[in-house]
Amino acid sequence: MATPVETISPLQYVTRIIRENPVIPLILLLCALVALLEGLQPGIFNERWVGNTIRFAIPLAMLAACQTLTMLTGGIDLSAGVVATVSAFVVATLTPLVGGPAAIVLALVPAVLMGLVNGFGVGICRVHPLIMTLGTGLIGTGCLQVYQRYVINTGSEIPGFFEFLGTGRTFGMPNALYLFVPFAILILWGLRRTGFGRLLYALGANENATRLSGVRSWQVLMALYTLVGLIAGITGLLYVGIIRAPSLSLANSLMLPSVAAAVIGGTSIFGGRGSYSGTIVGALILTVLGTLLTLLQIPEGARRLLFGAIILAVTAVYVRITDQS
Amino acid sequence: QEYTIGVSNTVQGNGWREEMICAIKAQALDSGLVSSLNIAHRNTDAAGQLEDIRNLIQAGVDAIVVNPANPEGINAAVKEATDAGIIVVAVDQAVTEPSAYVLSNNQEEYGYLGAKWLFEQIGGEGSVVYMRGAAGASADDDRDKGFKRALAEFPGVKVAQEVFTGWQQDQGKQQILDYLATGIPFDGVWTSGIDNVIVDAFVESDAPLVPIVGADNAGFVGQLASVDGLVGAAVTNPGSIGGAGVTLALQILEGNAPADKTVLVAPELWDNVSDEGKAKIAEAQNPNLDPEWPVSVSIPDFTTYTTEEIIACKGPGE
Amino acid sequence: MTRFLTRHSWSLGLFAILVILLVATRIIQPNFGASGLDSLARAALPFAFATIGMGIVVIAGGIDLSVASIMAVAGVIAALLMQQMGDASAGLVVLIVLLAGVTMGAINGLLIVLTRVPDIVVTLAMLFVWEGVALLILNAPGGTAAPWLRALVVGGVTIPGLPPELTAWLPRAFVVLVAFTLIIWLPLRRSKLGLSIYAIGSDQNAAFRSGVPIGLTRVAAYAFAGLFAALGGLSITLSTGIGEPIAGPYLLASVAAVVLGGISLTGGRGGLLGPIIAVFILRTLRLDLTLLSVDPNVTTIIEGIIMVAVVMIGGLLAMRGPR
Amino acid sequence: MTEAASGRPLLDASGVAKRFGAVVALKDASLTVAAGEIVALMGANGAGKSTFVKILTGALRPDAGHIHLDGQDRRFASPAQARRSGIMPVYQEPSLIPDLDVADNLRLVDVPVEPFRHWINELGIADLRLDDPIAHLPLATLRILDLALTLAKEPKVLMLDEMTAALPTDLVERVLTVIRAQADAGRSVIYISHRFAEIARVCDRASVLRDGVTVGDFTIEPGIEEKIVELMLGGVPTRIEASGTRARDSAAAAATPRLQVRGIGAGSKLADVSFDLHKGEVLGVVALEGQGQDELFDVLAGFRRARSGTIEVDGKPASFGHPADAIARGLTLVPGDRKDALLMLRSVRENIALPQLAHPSKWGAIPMRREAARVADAVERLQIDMRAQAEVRRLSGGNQQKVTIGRWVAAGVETLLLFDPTRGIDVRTKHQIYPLLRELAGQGASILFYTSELDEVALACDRAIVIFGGRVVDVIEASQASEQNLMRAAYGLTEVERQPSATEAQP
Ligand SMILES: Nc1ncnc2c1ncn2[C@@H]1O[C@H](COP(=O)(O)OP(=O)(O)OP(=O)(O)O)[C@@H](O)[C@H]1O
Ligand SMILES: Nc1ncnc2c1ncn2[C@@H]1O[C@H](COP(=O)(O)OP(=O)(O)OP(=O)(O)O)[C@@H](O)[C@H]1O
Ligand SMILES: [Mg+2]
Ligand SMILES: [Mg+2]
Repeated sequence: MATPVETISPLQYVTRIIRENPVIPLILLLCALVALLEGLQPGIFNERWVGNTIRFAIPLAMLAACQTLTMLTGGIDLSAGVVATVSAFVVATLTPLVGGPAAIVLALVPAVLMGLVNGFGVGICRVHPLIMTLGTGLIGTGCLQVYQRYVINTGSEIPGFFEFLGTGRTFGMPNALYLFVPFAILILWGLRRTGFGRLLYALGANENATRLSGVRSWQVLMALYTLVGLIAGITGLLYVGIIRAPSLSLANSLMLPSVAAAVIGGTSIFGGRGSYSGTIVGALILTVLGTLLTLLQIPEGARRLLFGAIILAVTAVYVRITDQS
Repeated sequence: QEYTIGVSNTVQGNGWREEMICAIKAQALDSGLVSSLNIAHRNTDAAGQLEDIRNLIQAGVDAIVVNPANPEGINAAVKEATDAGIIVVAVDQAVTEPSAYVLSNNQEEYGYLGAKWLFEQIGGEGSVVYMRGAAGASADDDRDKGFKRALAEFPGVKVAQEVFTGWQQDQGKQQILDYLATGIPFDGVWTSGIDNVIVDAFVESDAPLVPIVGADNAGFVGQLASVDGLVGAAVTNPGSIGGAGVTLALQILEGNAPADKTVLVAPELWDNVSDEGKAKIAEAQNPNLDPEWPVSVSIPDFTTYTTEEIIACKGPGE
Repeated sequence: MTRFLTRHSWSLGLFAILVILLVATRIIQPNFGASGLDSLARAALPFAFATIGMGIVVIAGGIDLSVASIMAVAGVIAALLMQQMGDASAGLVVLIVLLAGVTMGAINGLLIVLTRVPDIVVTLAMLFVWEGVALLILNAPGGTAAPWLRALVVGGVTIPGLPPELTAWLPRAFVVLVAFTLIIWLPLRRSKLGLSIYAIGSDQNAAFRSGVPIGLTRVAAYAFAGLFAALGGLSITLSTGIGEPIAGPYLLASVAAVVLGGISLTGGRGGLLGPIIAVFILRTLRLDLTLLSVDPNVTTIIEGIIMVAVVMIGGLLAMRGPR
Repeated sequence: MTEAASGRPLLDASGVAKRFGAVVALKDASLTVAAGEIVALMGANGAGKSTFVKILTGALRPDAGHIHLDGQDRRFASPAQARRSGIMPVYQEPSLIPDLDVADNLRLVDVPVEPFRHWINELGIADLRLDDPIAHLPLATLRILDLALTLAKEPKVLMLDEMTAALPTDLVERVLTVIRAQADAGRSVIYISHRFAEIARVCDRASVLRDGVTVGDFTIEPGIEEKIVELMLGGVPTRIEASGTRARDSAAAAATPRLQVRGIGAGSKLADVSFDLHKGEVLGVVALEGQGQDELFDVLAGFRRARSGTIEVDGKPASFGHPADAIARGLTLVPGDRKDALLMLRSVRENIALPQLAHPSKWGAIPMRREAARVADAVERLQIDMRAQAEVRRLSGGNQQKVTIGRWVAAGVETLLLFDPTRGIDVRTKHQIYPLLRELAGQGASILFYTSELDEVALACDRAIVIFGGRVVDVIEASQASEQNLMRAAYGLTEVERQPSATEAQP
């Protein structure tokens, strides 16, 4: 029964547009970072660099999808990095033994399994996702260590398909886009236009209300964490295709950046708010930022300090303009 | 007489360390003198290693083989161990506690040897990309000293870019691709063991290859022999030093302590330019080995196990 | 009495587990005694301080992902200053380090309050920042620690006038831990600030309406976390004798201990007794697994499983209890 | 404007404005209160009353306006500051810290125990222990604690924002008595309630807020209500009348009841409740606070399991382990607290469509058109104000309530369990809700309707069961449901009459 404001100044108009499309300022920021990079290293903004940047942003964005999806429900998946690593290591070591297709399937089994365990803990035992996924991450690492002892002499080989996705290019752009574009469309569509996507937001916004509406949250959470495990597993396969060197800690270093990408992208860590499009831009921003800092000739300490400070500044500005508090 | 030997290691999940553990197990089994191994193997810091060593003291082991987190941080526990009559052998890196035996890869020499070869290779003139390990790690710091020493000998050589890979394959690859994309020319790459992904990056992005220095990891040694146009050198840094540590510990337990408490294992350099280096590389090929594992799976005069035994990675009682 | 029991049932349960583990240790290794307890307490010290710091912010409804990095900064400051200023001024160094810890924590808190960005995000960013600061101070392990300070946390307690057999089993490190915890936490908990910390964690809106200065309280909570993290960093430097710029594995361990110890991650609930017991449980567990010479990779799995299982069982118990 | 009897105003606010994003909550609000005076702040849902109180007490910052206290211009930065100046509110939501016990809550706000105890006794809470954690106390007790806490600090100006909304009648009486005494002792009170009876009893003046503007200020006198309501609503006729038609026919009563509840017991409060709910019937539930009605609704909605007893839906036994089970059998709950029912951050559409997506078979693509049509239909039927539809939290309380009901209307309601759905809702909205209930019943729905406002029984129900001490003590037809009758029953008096022997047996 209150009256909406009738007259709107141009500034307010712009503010409103930004508020309704929070990806715009992120894209602007990305452009600014690229411009800064080009200023520091003239000529770096070329097809090859763009391709590489996208290629490395894709696995980050995929792992950050795990964070976005779980964060929408107020959760988090700290095991995603380990899951990706496990899948990557398993596929590389099994391919020489059982061939590519079988190895891919076998590599995704532990990923789904860890997702199921996470879902069981979070959905049914009501363990806090932070602690649950931390625990499964530990268990996963331990199992991987045990596993690797049995495959020391099998050598390693990346299935051709993922090598194609990871290292090939089409018109200068990385082939990883063949996997990522459908994936991103599916996630974007799924979050907006499917019942499951809506329920993720609903659970994060108010679990009690969701229960009251007849939703069995454990079903949603089980499905969610299993799905997220699968996504992390696929990310691992793609990542090992890109890096072509399986290691026992391959994707672990993507873990914290994946959380950062989701957060920079405007997903609320408390749930109920966020979008995957923001996350994708967030992943690109982090990747460009990484390049920027790598190429700056400053001490390593200063580099990390700047990395943290910039993440914080971006998120703070973003929270201001989209008025999340 | 059968002994129990404790092991303490603070980095989990990289091929080099896994090889070290397997070498320890294989050597312990092969020696026939070890009844059981007590291994503390996890990611932790010096304080955590203090805990592990003290736990091993509690377990009453006869000797401890330790890969120290850093040369000074664990002295207290090492002293406690030697005071309790336990033989302590530090492998890979030295500890400054004088009661311990040291059987160490010479990290400073590692850095120096590769850098010197690289600078000579590019004719003492030009710029190189310097890809270090993990910031703040003492092995990285030692290698840096060696690198800087070589750099001082070649005034014509500049460091075009210094980066920390954190000993992570993905970091290293992304960093070199970024640098390649800048288009700034450079003449060589020194890596701290994140090497095969660097070669891959050159090949994938069709960049002209420059001389690359890496470690004797199976993947990189394979590339040295097979990648067209690659000029490079592998500096040995055997993970099997762990096995050598077991041998040394057993010798001491049996009463054959060496005269000098410190034994430095000098690194070798195998380049694919000289005939001698080529021969070494050809001999060292092992395509079946995990690409992160160093190919030098044994150390002459110290280890007695076979390649099959280290790959089986079985210790006494397993 | 029953109220007391139900209120502290989790801590009591944990204590029972600890006792069982210690008895088991004694059975596995009949020689386990004073020196074993001593090394256990020394190993637990940095973990316990990190856990206390984490516990305070979690009670306040936040989380501090930068504890381990703050510990690293405190450790390198301590090591560097003690090297430069000499053993005699080590006491002063301790004060400086603690002050630095409080400052770092307060900066974390201020940034959270001023930017209105969620705690977990701010401290994630500050994790990198403090890590960078540590590396800028010392780019490789180095520095020293004053021997007389190092001796403070080594060995058993000796009280003049009492026969040493009576007190020798009690590790000094444990006494230091208890002393600092009691001196700082007990008065804090009973003070209005302490209540306010619980209040903002329990229901921030209600706290605001009750007149609690939310921002100030949050900054204070983080400052205390910084203080305890600095104590943790200091204790690392004292035990290793040097400063290490790379953060140790204290972040995840402290989160795990806090949760195992019965502090709710949603804030407002729990005390510090449980988490400290949880730290000792985790340390004793590692000791036992080493004594049993369990395969090290399996050790990781066991630790993970125990952590998950305990929390799961806790979750199931909570569900079967009052709704 | 009538000047207060005791002269110079103690608190004087004028021209207060506040905007949340694009919505103007307050445009030009003003209020004066003198010492010894009780002023009612009135207004429809969303008029801005709560916002005004929050501004006056420093919980929100105004965009414009002046607040004078004792003639001095004041602007409070926080509730703590306002408190120090003697302005103390009891907000609409409980302000106690759930995880602390009562004693710690007192210490947190520096309230001495003795005066607090005094007020607690005065307000009629007998069995309170200081080491009870707040989270374990019922809502009504919390409201009283809030008030007692505030009184113990001896406020100059006391502000009560719908604090009686969740209170049973007996406690309301005590509250009114206490605040009248406060005023008589020279303190000022600002009192917000949607109930005219309360306002007529204790208030001296009423200030009326409409759409964020203060539109009138009256001395309370007989007959003024009409005028206030007119101003409040801007000219909507609102004589309180029984609305809708009773559609229950005797044939339906004879058939199998939609819901047959026998001997249900749960928790410590609900002992043994039995009743039948027929198709097309609105069955009222009347009870004082804490007589087991919460547990009854929880059991029926599948939120908790019964200890004893049976439930039959359409003649077939039912047992609910989860709300989903209840919904599958057509039982749907509108809880007492909107915050329990709504996704505050999400849109009206998502809130209304939520139950449609519950089952895993519906997790796939959403039929967008069909959903839009359904939602539009529900919005239309409930006349939900859709201006702030993008986020439900921006809707006013009344509209939020409509969304919680609209969800089940859109889903096709069979048996609706309404737990005090009109709590804190203005007259106009209430009078939209009653006919809607009758209409739904007319279309064959069954409605179980707990209300804390006794006059609603006559307005909306066919019959009412009265619960006391966890048992049904009376069943009253709508025609007999005068407030007096209901009240007597609710206090368990009728039961006493029926079982004289039981009372005599007691000393
Ligand atoms: N955070 C907010 N953002 C946007 N609009 C808001 C916000 N809070 C309140 N409003 C709007 O301001 C108006 C006044 O709200 P307020 O809650 O103060 O009304 P009220 O008088 O308390 O009504 P009720 O009796 O329903 O509680 C409403 O139209 C509401 O939609
Ligand atoms: N600190 C705050 N900052 C911003 N908005 C606030 C703050 N506190 C409350 N609000 C907003 O003020 C509005 C009024 O709150 P209130 O609880 O009175 O609403 P309500 O639920 O409509 O009340 P009612 O019970 O009368 O229906 C809400 O929309 C809420 O979002
Ligand atoms: Mg209100
Ligand atoms: Mg309101």
